[in-house]
Amino acid sequence: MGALLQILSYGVFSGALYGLVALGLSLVFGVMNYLNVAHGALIMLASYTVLWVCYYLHFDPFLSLILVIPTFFVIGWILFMGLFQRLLALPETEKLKNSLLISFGILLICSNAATMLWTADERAVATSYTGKVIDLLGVRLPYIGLATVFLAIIVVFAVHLFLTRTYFGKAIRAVSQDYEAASWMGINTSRACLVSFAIGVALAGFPGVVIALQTFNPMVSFDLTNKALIVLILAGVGSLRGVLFGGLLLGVVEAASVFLVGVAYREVVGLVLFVLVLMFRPQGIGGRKA
Amino acid sequence: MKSKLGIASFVLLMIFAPLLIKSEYLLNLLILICLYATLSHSWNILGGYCGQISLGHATFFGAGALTFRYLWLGGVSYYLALPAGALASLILAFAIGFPSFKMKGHYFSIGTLALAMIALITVQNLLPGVSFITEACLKEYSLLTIYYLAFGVGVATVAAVYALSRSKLGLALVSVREDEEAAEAIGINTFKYKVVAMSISTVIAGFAGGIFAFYCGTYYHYAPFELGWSFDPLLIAFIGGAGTVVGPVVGAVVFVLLKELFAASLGQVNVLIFGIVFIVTVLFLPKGLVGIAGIVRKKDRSART
Amino acid sequence: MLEVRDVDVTYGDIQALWGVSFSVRKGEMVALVGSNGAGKSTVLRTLSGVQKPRKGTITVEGTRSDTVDAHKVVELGVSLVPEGRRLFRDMTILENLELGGYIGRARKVKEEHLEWVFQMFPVLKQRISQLAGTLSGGEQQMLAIARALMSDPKLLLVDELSLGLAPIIVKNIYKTLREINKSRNVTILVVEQNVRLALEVADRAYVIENGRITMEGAGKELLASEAIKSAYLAIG
Amino acid sequence: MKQARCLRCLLLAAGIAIIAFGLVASPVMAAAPAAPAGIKVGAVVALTGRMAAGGKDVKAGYDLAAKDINDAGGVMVKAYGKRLPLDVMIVDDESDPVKTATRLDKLNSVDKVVAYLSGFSSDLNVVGMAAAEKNKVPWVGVTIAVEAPFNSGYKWVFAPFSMSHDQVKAFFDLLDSIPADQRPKKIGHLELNVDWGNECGKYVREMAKQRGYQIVVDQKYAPPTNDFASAILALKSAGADAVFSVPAPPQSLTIVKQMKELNYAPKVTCLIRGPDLSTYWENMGKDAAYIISDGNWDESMTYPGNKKLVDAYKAANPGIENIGIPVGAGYAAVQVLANAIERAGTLDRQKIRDAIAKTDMMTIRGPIKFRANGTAVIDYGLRQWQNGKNVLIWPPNATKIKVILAPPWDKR
Repeated sequence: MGALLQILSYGVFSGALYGLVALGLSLVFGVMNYLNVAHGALIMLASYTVLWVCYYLHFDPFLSLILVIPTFFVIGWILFMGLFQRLLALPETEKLKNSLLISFGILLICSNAATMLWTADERAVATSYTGKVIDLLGVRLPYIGLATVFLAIIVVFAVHLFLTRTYFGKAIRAVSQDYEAASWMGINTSRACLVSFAIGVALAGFPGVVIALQTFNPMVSFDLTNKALIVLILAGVGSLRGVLFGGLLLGVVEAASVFLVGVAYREVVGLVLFVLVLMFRPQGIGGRKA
Repeated sequence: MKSKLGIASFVLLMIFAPLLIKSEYLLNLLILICLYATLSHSWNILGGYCGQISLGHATFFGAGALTFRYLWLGGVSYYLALPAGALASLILAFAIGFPSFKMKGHYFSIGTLALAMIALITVQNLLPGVSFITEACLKEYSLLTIYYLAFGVGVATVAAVYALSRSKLGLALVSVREDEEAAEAIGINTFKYKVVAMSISTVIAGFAGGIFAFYCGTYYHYAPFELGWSFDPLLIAFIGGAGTVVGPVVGAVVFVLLKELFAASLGQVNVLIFGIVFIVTVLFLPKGLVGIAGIVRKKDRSART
Repeated sequence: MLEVRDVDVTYGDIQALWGVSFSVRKGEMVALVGSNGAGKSTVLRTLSGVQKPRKGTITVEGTRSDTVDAHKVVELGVSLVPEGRRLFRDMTILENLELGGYIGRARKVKEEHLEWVFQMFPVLKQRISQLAGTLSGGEQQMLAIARALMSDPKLLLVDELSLGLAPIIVKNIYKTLREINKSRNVTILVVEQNVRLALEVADRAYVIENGRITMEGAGKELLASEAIKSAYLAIG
Repeated sequence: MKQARCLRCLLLAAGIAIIAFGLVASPVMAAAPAAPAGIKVGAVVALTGRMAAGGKDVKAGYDLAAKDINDAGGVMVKAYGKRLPLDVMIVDDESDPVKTATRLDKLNSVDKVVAYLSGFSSDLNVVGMAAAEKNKVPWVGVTIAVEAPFNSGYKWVFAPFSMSHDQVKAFFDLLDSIPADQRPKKIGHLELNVDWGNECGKYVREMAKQRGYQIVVDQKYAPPTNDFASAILALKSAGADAVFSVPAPPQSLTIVKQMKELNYAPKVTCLIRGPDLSTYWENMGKDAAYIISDGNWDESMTYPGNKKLVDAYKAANPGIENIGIPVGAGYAAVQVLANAIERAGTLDRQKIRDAIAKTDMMTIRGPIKFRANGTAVIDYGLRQWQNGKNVLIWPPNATKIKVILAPPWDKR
């Protein structure tokens, strides 16, 4: 029983991370129907940035977010202006396909550039609280895992508040539902897309910190994008609260699968779940039918 | 008539090429060009013509390689093992490929990617070891044989795609690509055509996989299942021109030669350059490099009239 | 108030409007009528800024509106009630209204405007936090009008509001529009397929056929004309 | 028709380009001089891509060895009656096995090398070995840890490197050397499900039986695994006090982190891959302490010439604290090859191959002899992270430092 709870608790921690990983992707996909598969690469770059800030400025990794988030907001801004803006006018399917292809190119470039700049060596940020735990009735909960869960809840909640409580957030949602009607409201739609893309990229900073505290290398980009896609589908496209749910579901299912299929096929369980959902409930487990 | 002559002379030229160049290294490059052109065309039929962007072609490539390998190392002749690999690939398509059409549009893309990853992990788990070329098979191994096989399969593939592009079937595939709902509305059984495209595509991928397994003396069993074998044909098709007969061939030539030229002098930068070339192509050359020729010709024609 | 001069609009190779010119004076309620596909909605899309004319000019109170982005047109005081309502279905009534009053100057008077539209459409107030997608057709149309009014427009463009609604509801909505026109001095341009209805309420009307304005006159006058009767009113 | 014309033009252009490329390249091949200016040795090494870090180390080892040999006048080749310099040609394969094969073929057919040196990592080296066998070029390789290729009848491949058997044996020798009252008796084995991991697993089970250790946990895991909670809980509840595994580098971090989180501290933790990287301590902080890992070669080894190599490397790469294992291993491989060529007295590939097979010499990483299958009889070292330094603790004839048993986490 204790072992089961212990293992599931790790599932919750990685699930919260998966939720964070998918958040930016989901926002961008929901608002402008861009499938930004480069998101995993951006998270990987964020991890290196965290590493830098920690190494050179001796910041705590979580504190480094005050630099990392704005940096990635700017990166997102530049990427959108340079590459993605010109896709806005395309019809839906073209838009999706081209965004997928372009971001795929970015994924390749980023992971190879990172290998060039920092080698393929494994990296991690060591802190005084790495490995420290709270013992709760025999179940040991690592600080970093708990911090991940809190971070996920706070960030998802904050994004949710931003989208539902501010004028600009509502404008972004309006754009995601009806691009043209939004412009009739006086909303500068391309600007709303620009800002939400930049926010989506900035959100890569949060999982970036968690990954930096665990372990990473340039090739994690692909893995992270995969996880993000799985969560995106589990959550239901564009559902931000669903992202947290989908992430946790994936994390717990992966952890529990150890009992069912053994460690070797752990990753397969999540993927099979993903394919089944894609085939039978493409709107997501929680999503409504369009 | 003239064009037939041109193609015939090209084929003859390529048949005698190994005698002319007499370099194992260049023969290697030619084999790679044929291999990539074949694989890329396999992707092109499904992705370029039918509009179903598969990110899971490695699965079918791998299935072909795996089957070929087992038969060939088990003593079956390569010319029997090669079609057997293609058949295995087709069977796999029936098992997992067609159900994946339940997923539409981008769901199909990411769904096939997931399937490819499942296949990769499964093969890694079941066959963690290396597939060694045996001494007996090594005797049968000759670059020249492989070249003619690869070239033959490549020419057959291009010919098949050419025939397809001019057939009713090709038209139906394009209509599925352009607007699936509209195609359905005018009575095209889109599922049927997608299945046909997938079948042809996987058979060709299986052949390509067999050639890889023949060509690569020794490798890890999972090597042909690696995701690169899904991404490379897509990159090649888009750079050359997806949905065209010539595009993947041009793409493969550019892909292999550029990589060869850059790899020596530029190292890792060559992958960056490739990524940038790819993005630029997607953004500005929706028809790929072949599109440039098209634009030039169009301008040419309008200037004349 | 609104001056449309010699406007051509094309979609790709297809020309939809040919030298369209008309004007709406301050405080008027003007109807643009015509059959399906005559180009009515194209006129409104062009006026709202999402479609750019290939030729010609559009001015709102002396300011060119055809050269600015769609979202800037709203700031010139032009607001659209689009065909098919185009509500933000997954957002609440209140949020839809807030988005209607998105532009800077409208945000300052949000409360006052909310009170005004709720007074006009009390049913909206009762369902303030209900999702727009769950409303009935008539309620959705009311919400669409209310949303357009939230930006405090000088000119309200109304596209095909009768589509898919029961006649009695349409009549009531037109009555409300007329009131808005009179009491708040909002200039209104309605585009309508239901020619009789439109001509009955409007001060003046234009008839559009195959992308060209073919007739104009006072609403009552046109209603009486033989050409209109035979073409649109199916009498005789 | 139009398309057909386009097709024809492009195909023709492609064909001509390829042929032209061939014609340009062919004079290069024809220009092989009768009396060689140097001894051409080829290596295809991953200098870019995911294996690049290790590949650069291998290359550094080759380059330093060639420089030392050439500074001393080169290799004496009796057939020409003079010393010839060693010309090590290194080509990148982008960590892509297909390119490994093609570029080795190029080194063979265009450059006419007399022998191959290996690249980096088992994945790429197995491909290289088949190419060597096919082209009948002697292959001397390092950074290959699987024995299986050597048991498939290949005649041209030799690895002066220690493999799964040596690694497991060293682990048990190390355990045997611990005083009986402190010696771990219960072994936990986490088997990475790749060929190398499987081979190690086989030896772990065999040797544990022979030497009287009990295996209390024996679990397989796949290369992408990133959560070891269930395995560690199993180890903990079974009371395993020594752990052996050959994880991938990311896993070598995750396993130890989760051990700490789950408060499991076996006396001996031996993770053959991952902790040997110089970044391990940076990544883990003091949690890396007591972890035992690969010591195939170490800077502190006292064999002749090793200090010279270490000094030369440090002079060329100032600021580097830990030198990667492939540097030393690569250096030794060139030593073996040069020695064999000298004994062969000719540049004939067959004769060089036979000379390699008869190798019995001292290198910077100790004495080396080859078995009939091409694997080496060689000392295998283990290292342990002690006070922020990765120090050699095995074999006892190469180091004086002893293994330290890990205390529980709360006593660190």
